[in-house]
Amino acid sequence: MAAPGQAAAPASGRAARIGISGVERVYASTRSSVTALHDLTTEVPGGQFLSLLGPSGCGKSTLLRLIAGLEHPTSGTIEVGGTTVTAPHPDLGMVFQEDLLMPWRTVIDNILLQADVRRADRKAMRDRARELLAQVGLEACENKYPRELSGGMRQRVGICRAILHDPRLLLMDEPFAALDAMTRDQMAVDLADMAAQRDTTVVFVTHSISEAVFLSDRILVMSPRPGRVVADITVDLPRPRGLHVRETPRFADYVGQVTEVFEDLGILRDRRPAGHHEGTQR
Amino acid sequence: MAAPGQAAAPASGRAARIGISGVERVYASTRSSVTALHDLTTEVPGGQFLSLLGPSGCGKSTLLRLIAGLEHPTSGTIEVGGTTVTAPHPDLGMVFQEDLLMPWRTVIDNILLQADVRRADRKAMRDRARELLAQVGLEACENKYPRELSGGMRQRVGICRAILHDPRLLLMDEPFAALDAMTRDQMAVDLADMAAQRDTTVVFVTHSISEAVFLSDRILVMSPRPGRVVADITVDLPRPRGLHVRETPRFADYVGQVTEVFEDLGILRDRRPAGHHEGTQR
Amino acid sequence: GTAGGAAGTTDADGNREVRVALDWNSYVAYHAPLVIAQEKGFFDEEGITTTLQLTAGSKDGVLAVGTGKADIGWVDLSTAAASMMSGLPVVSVATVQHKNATGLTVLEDSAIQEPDDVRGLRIGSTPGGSDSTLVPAFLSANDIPEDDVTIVNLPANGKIAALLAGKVDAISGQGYYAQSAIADAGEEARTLLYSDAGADVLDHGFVAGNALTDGDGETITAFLRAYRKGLDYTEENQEEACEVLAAESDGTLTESFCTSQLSGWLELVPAADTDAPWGSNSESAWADTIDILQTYGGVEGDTAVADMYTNDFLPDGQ
Amino acid sequence: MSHSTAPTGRATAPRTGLRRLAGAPGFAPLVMLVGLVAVWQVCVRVLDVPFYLLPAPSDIWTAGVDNWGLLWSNALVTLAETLVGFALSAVVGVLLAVVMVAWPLAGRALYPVLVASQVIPKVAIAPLFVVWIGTGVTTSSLIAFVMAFFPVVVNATQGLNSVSEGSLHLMRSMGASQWQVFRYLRLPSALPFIITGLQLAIAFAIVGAIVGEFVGSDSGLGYLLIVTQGNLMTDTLFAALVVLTAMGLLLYYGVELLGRLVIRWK
Amino acid sequence: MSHSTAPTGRATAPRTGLRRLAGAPGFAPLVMLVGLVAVWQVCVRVLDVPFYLLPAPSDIWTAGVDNWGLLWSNALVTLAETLVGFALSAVVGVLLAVVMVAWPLAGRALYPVLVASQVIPKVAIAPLFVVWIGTGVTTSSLIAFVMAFFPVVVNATQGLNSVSEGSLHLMRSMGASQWQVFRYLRLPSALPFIITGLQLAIAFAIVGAIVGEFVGSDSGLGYLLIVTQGNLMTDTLFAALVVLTAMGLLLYYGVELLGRLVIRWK
Ligand SMILES: Nc1ncnc2c1ncn2[C@@H]1O[C@H](COP(=O)(O)OP(=O)(O)OP(=O)(O)O)[C@@H](O)[C@H]1O
Ligand SMILES: Nc1ncnc2c1ncn2[C@@H]1O[C@H](COP(=O)(O)OP(=O)(O)OP(=O)(O)O)[C@@H](O)[C@H]1O
Ligand SMILES: [Mg+2]
Ligand SMILES: [Mg+2]
Repeated sequence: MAAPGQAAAPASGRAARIGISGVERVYASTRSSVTALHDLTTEVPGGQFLSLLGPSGCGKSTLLRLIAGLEHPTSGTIEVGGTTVTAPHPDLGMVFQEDLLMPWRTVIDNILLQADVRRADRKAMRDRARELLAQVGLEACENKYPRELSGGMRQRVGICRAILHDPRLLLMDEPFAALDAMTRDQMAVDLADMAAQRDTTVVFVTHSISEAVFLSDRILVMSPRPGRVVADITVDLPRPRGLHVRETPRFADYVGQVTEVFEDLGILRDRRPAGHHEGTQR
Repeated sequence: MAAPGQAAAPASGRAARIGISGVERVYASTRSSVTALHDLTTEVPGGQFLSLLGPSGCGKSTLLRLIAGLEHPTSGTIEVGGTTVTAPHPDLGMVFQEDLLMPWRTVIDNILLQADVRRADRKAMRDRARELLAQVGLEACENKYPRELSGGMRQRVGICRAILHDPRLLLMDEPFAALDAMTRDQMAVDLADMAAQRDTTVVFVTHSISEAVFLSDRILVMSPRPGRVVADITVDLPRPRGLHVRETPRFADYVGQVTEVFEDLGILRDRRPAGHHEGTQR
Repeated sequence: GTAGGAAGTTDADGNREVRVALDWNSYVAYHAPLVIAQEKGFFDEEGITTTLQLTAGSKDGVLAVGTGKADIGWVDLSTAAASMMSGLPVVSVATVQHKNATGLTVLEDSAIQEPDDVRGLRIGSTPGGSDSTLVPAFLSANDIPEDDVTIVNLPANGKIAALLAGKVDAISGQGYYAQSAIADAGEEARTLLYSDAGADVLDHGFVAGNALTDGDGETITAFLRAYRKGLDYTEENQEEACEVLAAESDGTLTESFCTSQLSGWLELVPAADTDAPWGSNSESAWADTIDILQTYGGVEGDTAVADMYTNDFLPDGQ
Repeated sequence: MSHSTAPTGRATAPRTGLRRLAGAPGFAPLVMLVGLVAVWQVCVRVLDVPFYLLPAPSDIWTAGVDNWGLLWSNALVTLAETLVGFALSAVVGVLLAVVMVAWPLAGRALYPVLVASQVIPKVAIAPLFVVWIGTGVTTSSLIAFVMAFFPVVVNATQGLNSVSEGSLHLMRSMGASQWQVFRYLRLPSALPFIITGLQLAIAFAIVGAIVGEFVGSDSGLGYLLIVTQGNLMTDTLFAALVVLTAMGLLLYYGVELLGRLVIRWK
Repeated sequence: MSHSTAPTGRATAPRTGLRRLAGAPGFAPLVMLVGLVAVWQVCVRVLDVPFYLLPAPSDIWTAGVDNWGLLWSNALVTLAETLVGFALSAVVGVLLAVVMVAWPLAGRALYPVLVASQVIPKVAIAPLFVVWIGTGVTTSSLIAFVMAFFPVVVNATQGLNSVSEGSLHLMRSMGASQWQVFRYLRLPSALPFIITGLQLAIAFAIVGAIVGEFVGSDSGLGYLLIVTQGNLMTDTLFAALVVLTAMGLLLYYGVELLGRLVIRWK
């Protein structure tokens, strides 16, 4: 809690602005070195909902860890709320790609870990944790241990833990990957709601283009090896958005726009010269 | 290798038929007991591509583990190739929901674990493993350790490991969950190909309805608490299918059909009585 | 030759080979006569070749002889007596040290002058050792109730430090050893021997196994004769003896420590003019020892005293 | 879980009463014990092993019954010393591990001292103990502690370091202080390791207490061993060893049970 | 990884030469050592600690130099015994753990015997050793082995059982035999645990070798300790303890290094 970044963080209730300039991240080992991110520069205004899209291995999780202050850029700087990031932002909530639940804590205690670490009132927080659990459909699992849960259930617990304290900066790494379409939609609606109401800056990694369009104010599409931004698309759909927005032509437009960028990127390997899959050439 | 199930397995090259009858799976602990599956009966003909769809926690992974012989039903029986399952089928390939890579093995050695355990020719298998790695776009990662990979990369390694030995029975638990749309599409095409060519029975868990329709001969939709089958839909689209099939009206029909079943199931919690999300009521 | 032992074997020169078990795992001053007898060729003169085996203590030395791993043992005879009581097949063939060396050692300026003075004092003693058996025997012989003293159990190597540090008023153990050690630390001490205060038990001598006693008695006699020469030579040339012993010891024994102990020990070896022949086992000494062991040491067994020793092989005859 | 319902269990015939008995946790060690004792008794009798070397179990039994009061009162002393030394070693061992993981520099500086404390034979420095601490219960507990804390330190250190980088990221993302990382992540992760260390520690604490009693004491099983050894009361000596072993087993399984109670989530 | 680039490292001034030196792995223990020795020397001189209790480091140094040949040759004996006992304990310890994990029933039957082998003081049954095995190097190696194998067993058992249910499912889905599960999953998972066990084992093997030399031997550092103690060569005794400690540290860090070489994937 006594992290260097804390003192300088703005005390107001406004969501944090993120500034990324010339960021490079190289993973070096004795055998090889991988440039996960190369010369990345962008700015995320406070309160924006930003989605990161891009092929597997393009550096999305890496960028999230850099913004969180869990890793540091090899070169370049990252600012959150006007201060260079040296440690996690004091008002950060983060959903990791793996669930990272503590096997020795029950579901509710896993969520309350956030409260324990932040020395928040455990009793009030317990009520809120129960509320969140109900919201994600896990009210019956409060006292189970993680090993008794299915993959999607664990992921939902991880989401509850990340938002328990109403963070001003929310970083989410494929939070809905293990959820079915319906649950996913509902949670997306709730998340959009929450972000708008609480004035939270959200950086959201997903592999679903339509989810990205539905949720975001802005979408960054990244390309791999080394990771860089190949498209920066502002999604100008009115808010609040209901799921019906997905049936509008403008929504389809955005989806098409992003899909095109993806297709221009080329897919993960050269297509077979000629095959029976006529469709793949489209 | 000397598992009881082995001797009785049919020696021919035909894919294995799966028979599930009256299967119940209860997870009992001192504190509570959960009925993960209730009175499940169905039959999967040899060579069929079956997808399991259903909300998170409805017992999909449990069913896969039962078919694999990794767990045993509380009551009822499961047969594979005419024999009651007591141990994993000798020609099984399985992709787990978690990646389960061995941290002490490099990527290629993780794939070759399948060859090592099956005492297959390591040299020939190494060539095949390289081929598979190239097919999933990881040719450059052969000698990396799992901790150096992104989530999606790890998942792809897990897929290569499961299919290295051309299994006749392939069980896949959300294998593409951490992959981007493009990679996912391409791998789906490859998988459909493989299954058709090699006469493999596939049980495939996914959360993507369109992916299920695209890949499957048949789709089971499951409902939770306790898990049971609520819809059994045969997908009668011509094979081989290219990605273009997704633009056909029949495809959309099937997607609509499955979506409807899902909506009839009800979503994960009661809708809020009245809100600004007009869309959610649709 | 006899079966079951190497006692009858002879080496290239036609010498009989005798394996001698010693009572400690390094050379101590009282080993000097044996080493001198080797060095000066006294054994050769008798037609025997000796090899000295170090062991972890008298008990192990006796055990080595009893189990046929050695032919003759240089050991504390009271320890040997206890082993014989529990059935170990060895007998004593000579008592060398007639006066028991154990006693209460006090610093020179201590008030303790006679047995009665120990009332109310703290005595350091090592449990399990022969000194711990003698403490109650000594107290009883002098009509001192055991409750009148405080016995402080101390490890062997902690006793002297404890005495010097004033943690105890007296320590029970080998007198000449304690005196040398205390002298080494720059203090002076004196010893009240238990053997002078009514509690006497046997001390060092030789034991042999039945391989020798049953068929090769003359080897024992020859051995003892040679040892006697070594003892005499040592007595007259203490400096030289320690020089030889220290050299043999590979640097584990200093000459000065050897000399200071050797003179102390030699005082306990009987003068040449005693009535009985040199090396005699005395019936009464053995009976007293067994009595004390049974009364104060908890030793049990039914071996007859007469079966524990023999004077048949003494060099000077009867 | 799947293990307990493994195919072999299903394929075999239903378990008879005898089979169920054989599966009871105490059965195997009991059979082993009875077997060992029987073999021992027969060997001693048939090979005519001399009494002073190895008494027969029946002799030991008799001696044990005859000297029960002696054995019992001395066992209690050793037990108390062991428990004090063990408790100390648990607390100090875990604390040292925490310090060494939190400040690696301190760890590197301390390690040589810890290793030295292990390899230096306690018997060799007995005079120091005697003069500075005196003899008796305190010394025994202290030696028990010195012999027992090292496995706790080493295992606890491994446990505290066994956390994944991901979990550390999670804790740091919450703004956890180093202390909180310890409390909420490292310590719980280390618990199974600490339990293993404690299992070793309890065994070594007993050895330490005995050694301490060797060094200077007038009670305890170690004292009894020394005395009976010196007086060649071999049967009583072995009876004391049997009591010691029983105590060791009891304490060892006690710690294991404690571990199972503490680690409930598995 | 993120630790090495932690904010504190960035925020502080650039590291000077002195600071880099202070960070070198050998620096902290060296400072500690020099500090300890200095304090010791001063204390002994100022408090006038008697020589027979605790000689000053300078005296020990002199004795060490004077008796270097003696110390060196005896240290080699102890080293050899330790290494033999350690090697045995490593092999037997891991094998026992494997057996006990593969056949839990055998494990339950064996455990009491193993615990007994730990708590029974070797000194108490030394006569048995001496009579059956003889004195000298073999006995010492054997006692070293007995004292060292237990931590290997306990830690290896924990390691072999540390695999997740998921990984077991994976292995079984491939049709792995129990042996293959061991070879490809359990053993690699157990390696870090085994290394920890070996670190403890090497320390205890040294103690065991020394105890063995106490019981009956005419060479080795343990023998030297006993003899110098009896013959009041206190300075040489402490020199032997110093050599012993140095040997312990060397071996301990050797095992640690071995561990780092074997576990490359972290
Ligand atoms: N700890 C690490 N050590 C070495 N290389 C790493 C490490 N973490 C990530 N990388 C590499 O950095 C690149 C980006 O990884 P990252 O996890 O950010 O990808 P991602 O976009 O999140 O992919 P996915 O969608 O599959 O999760 C990859 O090539 C990966 O191999
Ligand atoms: N080992 C276990 N112990 C107790 N309960 C379990 C266990 N494994 C699964 N369950 C319960 O069984 C039910 C089904 O779990 P399962 O993992 O099969 O779901 P799933 O359909 O795969 O879900 P998801 O899509 O989230 O992966 C859940 O309610 C879960 O809590
Ligand atoms: Mg990622
Ligand atoms: Mg699942």
